[in-house]
Amino acid sequence: MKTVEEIRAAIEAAVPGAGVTIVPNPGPAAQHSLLLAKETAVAVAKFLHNDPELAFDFCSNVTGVDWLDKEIAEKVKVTKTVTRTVDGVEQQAEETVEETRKHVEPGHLEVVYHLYSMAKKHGPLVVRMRTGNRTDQVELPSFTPIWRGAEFQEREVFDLYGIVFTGHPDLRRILMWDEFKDHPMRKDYVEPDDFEYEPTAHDAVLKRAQEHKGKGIGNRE
Amino acid sequence: MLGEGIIKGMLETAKNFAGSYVSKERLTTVQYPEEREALPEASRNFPILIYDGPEWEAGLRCVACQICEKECPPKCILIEKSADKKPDAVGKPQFYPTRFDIDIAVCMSCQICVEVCPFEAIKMDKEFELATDDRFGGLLHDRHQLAKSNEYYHQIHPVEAAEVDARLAEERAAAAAKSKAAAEAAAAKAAAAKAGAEKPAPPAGGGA
Amino acid sequence: MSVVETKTERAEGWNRPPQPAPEGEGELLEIAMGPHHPSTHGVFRMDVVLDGERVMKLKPVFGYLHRNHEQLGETMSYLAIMPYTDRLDYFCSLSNNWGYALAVEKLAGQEAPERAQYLRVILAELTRIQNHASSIGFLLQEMGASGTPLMYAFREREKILDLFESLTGSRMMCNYMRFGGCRVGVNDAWLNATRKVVAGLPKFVDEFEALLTGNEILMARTQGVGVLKPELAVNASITGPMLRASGVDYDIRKVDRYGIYDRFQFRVPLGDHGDIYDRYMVRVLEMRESIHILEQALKDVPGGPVMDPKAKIRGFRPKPGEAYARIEAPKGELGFYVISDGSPNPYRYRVRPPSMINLTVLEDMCLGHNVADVVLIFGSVDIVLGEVDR
Amino acid sequence: MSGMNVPATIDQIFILFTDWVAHFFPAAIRPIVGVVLGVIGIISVFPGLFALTTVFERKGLGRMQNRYGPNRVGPFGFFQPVADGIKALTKEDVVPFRADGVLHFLAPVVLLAAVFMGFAILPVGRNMVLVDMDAGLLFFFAMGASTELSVFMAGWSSRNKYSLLGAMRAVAQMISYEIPLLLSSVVVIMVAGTLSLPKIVEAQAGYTGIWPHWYVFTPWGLAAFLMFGIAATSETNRSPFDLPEGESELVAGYFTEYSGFKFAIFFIAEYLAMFSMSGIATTLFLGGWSAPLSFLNVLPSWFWFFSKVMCFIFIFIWVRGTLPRLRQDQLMNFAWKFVLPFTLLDLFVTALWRFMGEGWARWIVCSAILIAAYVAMGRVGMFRKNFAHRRYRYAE
Repeated sequence: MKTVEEIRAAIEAAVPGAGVTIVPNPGPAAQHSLLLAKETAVAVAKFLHNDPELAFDFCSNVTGVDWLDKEIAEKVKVTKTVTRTVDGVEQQAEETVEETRKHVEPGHLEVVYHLYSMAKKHGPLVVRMRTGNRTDQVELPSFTPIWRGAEFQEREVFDLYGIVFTGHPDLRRILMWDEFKDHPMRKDYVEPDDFEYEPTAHDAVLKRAQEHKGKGIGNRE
Repeated sequence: MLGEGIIKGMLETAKNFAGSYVSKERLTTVQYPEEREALPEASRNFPILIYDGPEWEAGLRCVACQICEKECPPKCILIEKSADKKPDAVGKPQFYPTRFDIDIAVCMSCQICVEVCPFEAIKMDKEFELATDDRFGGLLHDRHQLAKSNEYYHQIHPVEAAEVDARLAEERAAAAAKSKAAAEAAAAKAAAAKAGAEKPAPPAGGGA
Repeated sequence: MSVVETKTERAEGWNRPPQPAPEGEGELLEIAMGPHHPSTHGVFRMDVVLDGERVMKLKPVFGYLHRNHEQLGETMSYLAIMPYTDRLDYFCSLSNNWGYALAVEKLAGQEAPERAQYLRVILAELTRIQNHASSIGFLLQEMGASGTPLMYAFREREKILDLFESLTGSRMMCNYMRFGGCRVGVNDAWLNATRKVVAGLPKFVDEFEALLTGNEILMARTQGVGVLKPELAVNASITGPMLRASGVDYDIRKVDRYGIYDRFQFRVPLGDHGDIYDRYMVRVLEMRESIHILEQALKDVPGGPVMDPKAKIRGFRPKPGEAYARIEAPKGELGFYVISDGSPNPYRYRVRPPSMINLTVLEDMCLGHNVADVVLIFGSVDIVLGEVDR
Repeated sequence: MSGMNVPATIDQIFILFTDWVAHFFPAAIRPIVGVVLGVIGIISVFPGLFALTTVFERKGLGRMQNRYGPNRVGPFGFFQPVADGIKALTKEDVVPFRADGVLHFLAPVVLLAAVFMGFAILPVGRNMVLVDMDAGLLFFFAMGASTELSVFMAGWSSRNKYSLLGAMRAVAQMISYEIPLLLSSVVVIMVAGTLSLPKIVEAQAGYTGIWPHWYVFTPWGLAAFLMFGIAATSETNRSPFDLPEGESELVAGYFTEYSGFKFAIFFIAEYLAMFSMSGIATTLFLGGWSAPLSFLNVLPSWFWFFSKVMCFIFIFIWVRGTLPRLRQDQLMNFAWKFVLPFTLLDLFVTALWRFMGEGWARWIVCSAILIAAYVAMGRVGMFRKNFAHRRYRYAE
């Protein structure tokens, strides 16, 4: 199989302006992936599917991943002019201080496709797409029209992560019931308070048990 | 010919019908409460706590390190560590669990607690007839119910228990030698004698 | 071998296969088959629209057993997930163990020692045999055979489960494999017992085949029913015996050569029609091939440890990264995708469930057939709801 | 009476008993007393047999499946039906909210009545027939056909989709298989020349050496017997023709919505129908109450009748333990394209048999025609067209 770089070059040649970037995988598995832009993703996917040399005709796995807003704290050295009063006289001096600056990297939802080729028996090619943010820009193009195998899995990602796949023919909840509101696999999902007595409660469960203690249930002081 | 396969199949069932009267192979049912098959040694059900010596409370190997509590996937273990220390089987002062509960309604018999225990204190029992009509109390085993003697452990897992005993003896001997050496060294220095290590550090992991 | 011609273009908005038109007048009958129906393998529902007894529409509904397995995995350590994988496809806990162990080994860059590799192959193939035998039994049960084939399958399965119990301590929830090896080693007594069981298996498959393969009723019921075209099978990510029954040569044991499968001689049986009978026969023939693999593997199990001495059980923290590993589980491609952020818990833990994905084409296969066929087609997919719903 | 020898007395013991009881009553009501006693006999013997059969069936199936079957209630589990009966009686009788209550109640009653009527003409031993009708066989089939009514009543009144589907299947199946059932018994009527069942038995009474003159030992008789067996299995909804109640598809078919004792009645009726069908088959083809070998005639006639019936039951169980069930359209195809033409041909062969007179020639000719027809129809018509043995390829 071609390397990820070669595949990227092939994509760029076939789909002008595809905007594909490589996401490296630092781990020992070294399965690097391609990050598709959502505008050109369908065209790229079609190319990957149809290209006789690549022939990724089998979409093995569709995964949703939730990346929360990340607060990144950096230590920056700042040089400042400081005014001080020394012995009653104001002096100005330059001083280098270390400051921690925080900025929030916006979170996003991500969907990862693992593509293989049954005809050529190679793979996997890891392809990902990212939403704009975690709240309102959660639409991504669906690959179900290209790989039918993504049908149930994209429904599952929609169900559990809330990524809306445009172009999916039958986008409904699949594992949770239709009336369910939230998306339970998101990292900031809050479980409904369905406390059940458990004699060996720990940590989070214990906390919940203590909250319920006033209601006459719960254990361990 | 039409019906050939059907006749072949009928002969097969007839063979099994007749065979069930002569061969054990074709009548595999074990009539459970009266007949029981011996469980293999590796068989596991729910955890028990091993104690050395005759007194269960004094001999518990558990030092309330709470590793198993943390590692337990369904979080069915509840340990409360003692404030004071008590001498263990070897005579070294150790913490001990004032409370050690396992909710066997939640326990899924995965044996991870046994694997992570550095003190060979928790092992798996073979007892499976634990049904009770009390959902909470009956299925919540406290440390007294969980405590089983080393002899019992030898009964249910003879090979494994022998290995464990050998390993423990070795460690204890090493620890004793070490503390003795330390004590001698300390005595030689004429300084205040203190025991060496707080506790022995055996390698992690179950028997291989 | 046969390279399947892949469909390159599909009409826009293709969604469902063409819906058959009702014959004559009258109302269509809507039936909810399930969640408590005798042959839905657990709690599964098929919303069927019938014209007489002909299926016009079918919607699979599942999730009744959903317990958010994947999120559960994200809240606990890598090791603690292992016993939960047993509970995905509870018929094949050892294959699940292997899949997960493989993924984490890939993530952490570990290797299992030689002896452990052999053990894994032996256990996985035993699992495959018992799974295929019982899945055929269930299929026949749905065909109305009073459970006789199922009981024969269970008789053999019992022997295999006894082996599992004496090795791993549990019959079904084995929790046996670890990252970098296996939990406990085997002794010669176990290997000899396994050899004995394996030596008896061909006889069992012969008996099974004498009972079923030539049976005219079985042939009439299954041939030409629930046909799955290879193009659709590939496009819909169908894997496992179902895919091979459609004539696509794709066995991950051959393609990925994971573990030590490249050391063994075995063949991949392929069907030409893609109907229920082919699925049945492919399973039977795979059992024979598995027996063949077992015979080879049991011949020379090397000595040595079963656990990589460098592997850590407690406090296991792989470096940040991600890994996807897949194995040929008895039901199809079982994949595990793990993302690590360097903490003791995986950041993302995903199971690719073959049972669920193989259901994608359930409606396509059922349309135009009878109610009685729906039950059979569903049975021939071979699913376990524990894995579908997770 | 004193002139009778011991075997003959045992043979006629029930008749003698009835006569003895009846002679206490005035002559005018003696026939009525006799009939009442006969009815009591039937009502007590066959349900008793049913209870026994359920145990045997479960044990037999168990043995075929390498297990014991019920063995916990009473000695060897033989009190199992008692336990089952108590369970059925004490269970709540659920009637669906929107069901047609009257029909829902009547269906099992009608079914049981119709099934019991069939026993009236069954000769269970020498002189042991409740009503010796001239058109006994016709009466039997009429009663058998009326069970379809109650099956449909049950399915329709339950207001359950599964019940309805089951009822539709049942009616279609029973009507289709009634024709081959009748035609295969017509063969016997052609040879015996009577519709009265005791007379049919007597027509098969003789022996050649020790071998009996049963109709099943002739080519046409064997063919008709097999066809009758298939049709009877189908009529009684037994596996592999148990589609109306196919539990893997339709939950329980037309009696899905029945519980408690009504369900038990359906269950009883199914087994009673099985007994009466076996009884008729015994009468038509296996010489009714006569012994299989001439010197075995010392044993009473009713013993032989019930032994033969139990043999049938065993075959029913055996088949049930082995075969999966057919599909609705295949069942119909089988009825109309295989069983029916074959029974028609058998009619012709029987006629030929009568024409050709005594001798070996007719054995050879008739057998040849039937075997050729079976092979041709089976191989060409059924086998090649619908299914075939397959070969499989491997990828290395």
